[in-house]
Amino acid sequence: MKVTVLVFAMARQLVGRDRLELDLGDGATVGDLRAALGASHAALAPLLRGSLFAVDQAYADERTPLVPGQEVAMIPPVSGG
Amino acid sequence: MKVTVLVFAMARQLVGRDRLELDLGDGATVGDLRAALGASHAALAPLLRGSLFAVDQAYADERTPLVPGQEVAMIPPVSGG
Amino acid sequence: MIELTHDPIDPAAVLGGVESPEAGAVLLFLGTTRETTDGRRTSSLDYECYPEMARSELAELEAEARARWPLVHCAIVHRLGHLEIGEASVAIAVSSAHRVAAFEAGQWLIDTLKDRVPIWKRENWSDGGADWVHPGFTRKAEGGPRVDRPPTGP
Amino acid sequence: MIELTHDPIDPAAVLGGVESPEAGAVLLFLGTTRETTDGRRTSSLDYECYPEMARSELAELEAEARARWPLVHCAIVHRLGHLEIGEASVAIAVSSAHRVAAFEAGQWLIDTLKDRVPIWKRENWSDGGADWVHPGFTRKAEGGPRVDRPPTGP
Repeated sequence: MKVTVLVFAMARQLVGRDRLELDLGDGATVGDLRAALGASHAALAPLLRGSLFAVDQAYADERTPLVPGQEVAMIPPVSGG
Repeated sequence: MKVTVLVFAMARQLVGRDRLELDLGDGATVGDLRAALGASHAALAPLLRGSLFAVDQAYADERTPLVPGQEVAMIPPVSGG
Repeated sequence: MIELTHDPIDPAAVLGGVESPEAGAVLLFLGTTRETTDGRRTSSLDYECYPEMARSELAELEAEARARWPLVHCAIVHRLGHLEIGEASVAIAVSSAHRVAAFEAGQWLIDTLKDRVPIWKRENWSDGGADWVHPGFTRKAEGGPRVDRPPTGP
Repeated sequence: MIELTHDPIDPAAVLGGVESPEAGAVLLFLGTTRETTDGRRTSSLDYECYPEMARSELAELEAEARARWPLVHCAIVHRLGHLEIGEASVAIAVSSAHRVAAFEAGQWLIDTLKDRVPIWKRENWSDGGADWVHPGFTRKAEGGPRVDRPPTGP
């Protein structure tokens, strides 16, 4: 299934785009997406380790299931304020 | 020796003036002044118990000695802010 | 910066006085006059002080705060005289490189000011009457002063 | 009240939004852009966010603060885009009947905002170059990203 990953800040700079498309197996979770993203975009790997993911604009955990067409955001450590 | 006592807020209201003159024995301290003030102005007695005194614009303790002509301030519990 | 004033406090001016390119955090605290105290309505307040000592105690507070926290700037302004409801009676502003110092210093300054600086307020009640506020001490609506507990000694 | 804005923050307007006759305490915190970070000079900053989620997380912060403290009003404004040194990146204002709630809520709001809300800043250095700030993560002045410690596993 295809999912869209929104990327921000250094992650956006590293991949040169603000969104990525990934093709994951059926029943994939956030944890599977994390692994697939590190494999397909090695430059993101160090930043990925400290990043969270958001599904439906809310923080998700590694077991959160994804659905086809889902929009997921990679949230590297935040620095607002 | 004569000393002047500045009074504020409820104390000023109770005595109807903003300063009082007291005649104390030589070598009198702040503690002696407190006792004399309660004796000469009974209406102040309850408020005196929770009040501090200031000599030369700084909080003094009961043993602080006074000199003739000294100006002392009676500081009832403060409520600034 | 220390100020005792009979004029309304301008929060923007107090803030402007502590801004700095060295500061990452600016904290402003305003004490404002509330309409209701313990269920009773206040129509206005009056503040008076022992001017020379209030000024020196406020300066001492600023000096102590600067010794305890790495502040860039510190401003304490206290209003005197007659205040309507909603007006600010005190403004404390501090700036620092990091926010923890600003929060700690701001809270210490207002706590210590309320504990130590010879300034007093009088609540003018909507239902008539007025009471000087002396914490730990209450005054009957009519008549003379009394303490919370009956006096037990000289 | 929640706001994400590309315009300069007007602290007086934020303050005005939380004033109330029910409030005895008003607290305003401003996060401002510092000229020096760890000894290196910053010339300006850029902030970006994940807009929909930043807005919902900020609204959640306000709701949590109101559940934890008896606030009269609460305002959180975060600036986005390009900021010059000395400008405010964030303003948090709360009002409450008593000051302890205002201080506690203000500090909790900024601490939690910095921990949770998807907003990021980029430091544009005076000596050239720019770095997105990801706490716990550093990036070499030139070249790719690195972690503080060498990666030890997948």
